[in-house]
Amino acid sequence: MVSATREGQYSSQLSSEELLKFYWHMLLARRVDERAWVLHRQGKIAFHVSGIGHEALQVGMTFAINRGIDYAYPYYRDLAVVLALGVTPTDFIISLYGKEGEISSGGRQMPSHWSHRKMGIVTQSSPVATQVPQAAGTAFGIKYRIQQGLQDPTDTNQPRLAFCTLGEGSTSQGEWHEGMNWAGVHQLPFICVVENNEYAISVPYKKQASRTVAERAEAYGVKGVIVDGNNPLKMYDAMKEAVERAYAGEGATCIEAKCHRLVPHSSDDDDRSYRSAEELKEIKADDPLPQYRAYLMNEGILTDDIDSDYEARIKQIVNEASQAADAADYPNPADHLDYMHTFKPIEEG
Amino acid sequence: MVSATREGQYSSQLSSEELLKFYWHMLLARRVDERAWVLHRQGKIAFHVSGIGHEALQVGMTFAINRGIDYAYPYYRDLAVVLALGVTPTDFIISLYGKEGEISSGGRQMPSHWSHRKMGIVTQSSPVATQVPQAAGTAFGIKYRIQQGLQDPTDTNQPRLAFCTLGEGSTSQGEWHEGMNWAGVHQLPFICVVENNEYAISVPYKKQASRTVAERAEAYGVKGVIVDGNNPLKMYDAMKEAVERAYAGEGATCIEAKCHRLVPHSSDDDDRSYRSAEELKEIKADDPLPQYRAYLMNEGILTDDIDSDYEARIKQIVNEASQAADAADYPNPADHLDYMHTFKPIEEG
Amino acid sequence: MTTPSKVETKTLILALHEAMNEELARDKRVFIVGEDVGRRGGVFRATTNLIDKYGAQRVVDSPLAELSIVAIGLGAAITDTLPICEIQFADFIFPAFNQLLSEVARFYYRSNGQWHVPMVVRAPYGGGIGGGLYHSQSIESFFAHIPGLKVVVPSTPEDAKGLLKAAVRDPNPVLYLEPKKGYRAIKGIVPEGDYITPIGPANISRTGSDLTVYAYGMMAHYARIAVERVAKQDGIDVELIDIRTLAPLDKETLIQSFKKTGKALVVYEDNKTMGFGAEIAAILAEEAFEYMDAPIMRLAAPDVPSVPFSHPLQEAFMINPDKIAAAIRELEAY
Amino acid sequence: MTTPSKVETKTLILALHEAMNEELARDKRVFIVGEDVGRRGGVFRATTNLIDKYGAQRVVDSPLAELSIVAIGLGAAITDTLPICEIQFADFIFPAFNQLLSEVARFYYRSNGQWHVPMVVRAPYGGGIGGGLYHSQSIESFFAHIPGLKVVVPSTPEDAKGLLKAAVRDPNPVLYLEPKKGYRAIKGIVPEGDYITPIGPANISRTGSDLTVYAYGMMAHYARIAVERVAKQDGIDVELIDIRTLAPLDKETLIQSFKKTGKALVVYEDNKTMGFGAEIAAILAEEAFEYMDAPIMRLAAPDVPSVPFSHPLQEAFMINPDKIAAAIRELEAY
Ligand SMILES: Cc1ncc(C[n+]2csc(CCOP(=O)(O)OP(=O)(O)O)c2C)c(N)n1
Ligand SMILES: Cc1ncc(C[n+]2csc(CCOP(=O)(O)OP(=O)(O)O)c2C)c(N)n1
Ligand SMILES: [Mg+2]
Ligand SMILES: [Mg+2]
Repeated sequence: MVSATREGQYSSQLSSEELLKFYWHMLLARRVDERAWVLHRQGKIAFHVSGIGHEALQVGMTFAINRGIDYAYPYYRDLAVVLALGVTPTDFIISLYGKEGEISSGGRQMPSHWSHRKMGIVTQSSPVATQVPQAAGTAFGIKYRIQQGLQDPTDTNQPRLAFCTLGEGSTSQGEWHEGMNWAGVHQLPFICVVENNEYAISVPYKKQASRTVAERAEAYGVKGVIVDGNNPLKMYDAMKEAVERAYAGEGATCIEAKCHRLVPHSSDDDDRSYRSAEELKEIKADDPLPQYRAYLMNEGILTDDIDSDYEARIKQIVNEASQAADAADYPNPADHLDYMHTFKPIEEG
Repeated sequence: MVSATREGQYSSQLSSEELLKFYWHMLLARRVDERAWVLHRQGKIAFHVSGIGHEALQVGMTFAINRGIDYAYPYYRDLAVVLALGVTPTDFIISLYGKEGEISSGGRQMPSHWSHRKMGIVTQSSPVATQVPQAAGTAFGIKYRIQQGLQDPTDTNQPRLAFCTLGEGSTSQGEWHEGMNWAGVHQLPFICVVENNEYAISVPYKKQASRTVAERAEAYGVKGVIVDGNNPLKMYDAMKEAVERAYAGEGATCIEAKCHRLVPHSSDDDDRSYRSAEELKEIKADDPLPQYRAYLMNEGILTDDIDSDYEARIKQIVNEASQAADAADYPNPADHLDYMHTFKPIEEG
Repeated sequence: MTTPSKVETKTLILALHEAMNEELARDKRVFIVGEDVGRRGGVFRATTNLIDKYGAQRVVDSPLAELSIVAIGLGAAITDTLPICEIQFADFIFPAFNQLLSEVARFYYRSNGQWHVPMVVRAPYGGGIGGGLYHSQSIESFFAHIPGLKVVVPSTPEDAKGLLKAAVRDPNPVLYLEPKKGYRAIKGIVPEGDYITPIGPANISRTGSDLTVYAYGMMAHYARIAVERVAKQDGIDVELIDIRTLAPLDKETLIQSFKKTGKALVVYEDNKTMGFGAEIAAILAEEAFEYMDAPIMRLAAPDVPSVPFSHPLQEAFMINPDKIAAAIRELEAY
Repeated sequence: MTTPSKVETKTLILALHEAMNEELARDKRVFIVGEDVGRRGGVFRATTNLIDKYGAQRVVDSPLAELSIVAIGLGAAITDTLPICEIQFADFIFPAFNQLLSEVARFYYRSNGQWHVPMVVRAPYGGGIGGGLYHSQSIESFFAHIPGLKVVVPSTPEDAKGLLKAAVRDPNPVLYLEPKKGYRAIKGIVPEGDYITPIGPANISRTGSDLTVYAYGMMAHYARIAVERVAKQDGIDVELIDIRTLAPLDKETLIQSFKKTGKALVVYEDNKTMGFGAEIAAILAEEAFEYMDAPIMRLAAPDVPSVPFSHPLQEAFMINPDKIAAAIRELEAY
């Protein structure tokens, strides 16, 4: 079944199963995220930075790449991205606790500082925007390897692009400028997704910049696109197009995905100090999850039964993840001295 | 006398005397600069970074501001700017030698690292583009002072704008991005002049960026203008317009002034290793100085007599400057320990 | 300098807020610029309500870009305004490193005294708050190596207020580092009204004769706990120097104390190698060799990037009063 | 590691060129990126002609933007390429400070060993070439304080080649600092063909018994001149340690020598306060106290921003063989 609204778009080729998978992933991310808030209220964890409101664009974009192969530089709000790449809810909740087996950093980093080499997820830090020129560098590396005959460009088991995400506020950093400039000058297989939720913590976009992100992207020779980030299919389409361009060696794309941060910046924040009750009400009414649910119901793809089934299964997954994390041990204190340098020599080229 | 080509332009209001003053300053800068090369060939100085080829735009822009009052952040190639602001040829040649009385830094800095507080010239360093956000900050300070009633906006004895210059290659730095962004967000009384000579040392513009500087400026909400930097009057007009905008509180302007670097990057460079003989010949044929001379002759403003007189007077000035510098002492070695902190308290506000 | 009228117990962060509030009221040239300093009042609430009192022009929410926060402050400072730049976490000061090192610190020197820079850069620093690798760092040693910057680290609310006022009124650039773990944990008497704690002199927090402990910031606070404990439990009489100003350093006071006790323990929460304690040790070993009665001991963090997030790892990394007390006992026994 | 076949006298910069040329030839994954490294061959000519031999894809003229030179290198390094990033002057590395400190140095640690970063950042550093405040700086102490970076400084052409090859083949990030004053001034024997000088071990340049001089880079070169002079003129028998690798530091060798001589002179051309010599002094004062026969002496630059341009000011600022010899005599006389 193909929706009329998707005619001529990449998502028009998605099967019902795939559309449901998007829904599953949006719902999963939402419920896992909500659990994190609960754990925080219970005093079990000290910190959570949430992706609630960003799920549609995150799921849409992730399913457009060669998942687990292409390089991903996701930022802290990208819970739905990493879940779609293969991080498990248990992995995530363990990271909230900083417990033994924490996958990204062995508990060294705060939660939501992703890294998972096997899934192509490159290690992230906190200083915003540092990942932009790095991801451009990774794209440069890919292009270099292809040029040098070190990689077959048609081999789909090799990474063929690098993408990164960041918030719109973070585009004020010089790092963004320099990364975008390289991408434009070298026409790199690089995609920069800017999740524009209109706020950098408390500071609204108009205090951050005076043009759209997409306009600024164009000025680097990077294709700039503005997308309704509340619609996973529009996001998928935009991302797919960017992916095809990257694979074809046609250059870089910057997608400005408009969305809402439906929650405070993090568990340390109180957004009522800087957003009016009215504004908060308005954005809550524009939540992408019920909208996509309604769309699927309308299309006859999703039914109440399926939805209840998903909710039940996800609840169980989240409960089990939570229990597993509760039961896990803390790491050995001496672990923080490990992994300063690698002693494994570089393999012969 | 008003040239038809200047109709409706600010420069149409310039008198013949003023047009000749432009010529004087272009010629003066050229001859002083040429003397520096001679001193270098003679082994009297170790280093010179030259403005030859940039004089037209530099003189044009400088005469458009409130000279000596407005804040100037000139870069190393701006010999004609600082001469027009009141730095003397002797001052400059003393700085080539690093001798006693060096005005910018007491001999601490390499030549062409300008500073002269009385002339509104803010101290410059070598890392390129650092001056851009600083000049934006100075413009921010001006705006702040006016808003707070600390300064009367109509008082022409107070600085009412800050301008900076830099090369086009230097716009790749994150510093440029951040400075331009502030200028756009806060609509600052700020002007950024990019002297686009198409090369950053040996690297051509196409390896630096893939859009014009002016286009990139627009993306910050800063007015972007491209000007023929070989024409001092066009440059004057563009700058005058930017100055009026700044004074009127209408926001920031970025002027991309196209020009040629008619000499190697500096006395340490050899441009023949990266520019073809043909290209070097071509740009030499497009020297702004003879072109402006021809224009003035054509307009009947300049005569051979005046020209010879100028040449003779300038020759004498340059000779005297050179002799004064030759005769000057070197500074006291212990001087390098001075001026680490000021002990003069801030005056009451 | 007026004499303060009465005294009150306050947290470190309240003392900072009070200093900024009073300085904004005192001089229209003073303004604050940084991320979320306005409506949000700063992520640690150091600037709470100041925007309501002084307006959005004087309490400026900046774009998310540290390099320009510092450069805007620098550029504005030369127009006879008095900027206080806030870096949200000290960990995020590094994009501005070039502006601080190459520019802010050098305007005065490189212009041979023509351009001075009266600005303050505030930054919450230090570990122990579950901030992981990038919300915990001690950054002082990089900046103490930059001639031209003053570097100040208070450890009591009284000093916090007095030193911040001194920094605002200093005609030179001052990096003002705030031990954020102590924002609410450190309480003390704060004189009301206007007073200055001079930048420069170290503070002899406790006089003693057996050995000298050198510390600053949160470690000075922990050291106060530890020295009282060893005095009571072990009868060890420790002299405690709260360095307070790292640059320019009060070498005189540091050396004087060492000449008396002959034993030095330098405590810092930064990585050991090339942390600020290295300089203190080097000064003593060079200028007070003849008074040395024991190795100059450094108690500092291991040489791994920064404080890990996971609680047991964090605790293993961090210095605390127990570790300080143990080191004192070890040194005393030498 | 093959044994080199024959030896030749070359300048330091030729040795560096040779190392890069051979590494480019050896492994297609090696590429060079930096400002003017292509047609121009680098402003110091370290990469001359390499673009002709290996093409513009492997010798990449970058935009004028250091932050991204480093970040592009970092991002590329994880794709199994081996970038050599050139920073034109060490003075211009600071825009990339955040990438080096927060990113390059931490990828491996913060990912718990998942992502390693095999990259080299080369930077010419140091004074005495008329470069003024911004073409003369010694930057090593900032980076020696960053856990996760290796920091290497050769002082002979042989080491220059061997250490650069080692750096290219090291699976960890290496900051490779080149004493530019010595590019052409330092000449020496350079084994031909492939060899490695291991990163880590310090080099005992001269054995001696009266006192130990610690130095690196240009100062190691000057110290070699000075120690020969005092040996001949004053009969002082100096042990000279060329540190070569600042991080990880070969503490063993440093301490061993001190235990033998009991007197240490640490020479560095950086500002004295918090320069790298502070760490060496602190180590000796902490770990070899019982062997101390004299103050640990530091001979370093004054605490002003950097080397001034004007010749007499520059000479007053810089350390040279005369000043080292004088310091040796003073310490010996203690
Ligand atoms: C260099 C740096 N400065 C400051 C911060 C603190 N900080 C963390 S997130 C954030 C706001 C980010 O806003 P935006 O980029 O719009 O992303 P969003 O959180 O809205 O998704 C700030 C200021 C940081 N992490 N890094
Ligand atoms: C941060 C920094 N990196 C590198 C340099 C070395 N450098 C000096 S001038 C220059 C080229 C500048 O080119 P451009 O901005 O186009 O100005 P132009 O010299 O052509 O006028 C370079 C690379 C520097 N001064 N600062
Ligand atoms: Mg945002
Ligand atoms: Mg140029």
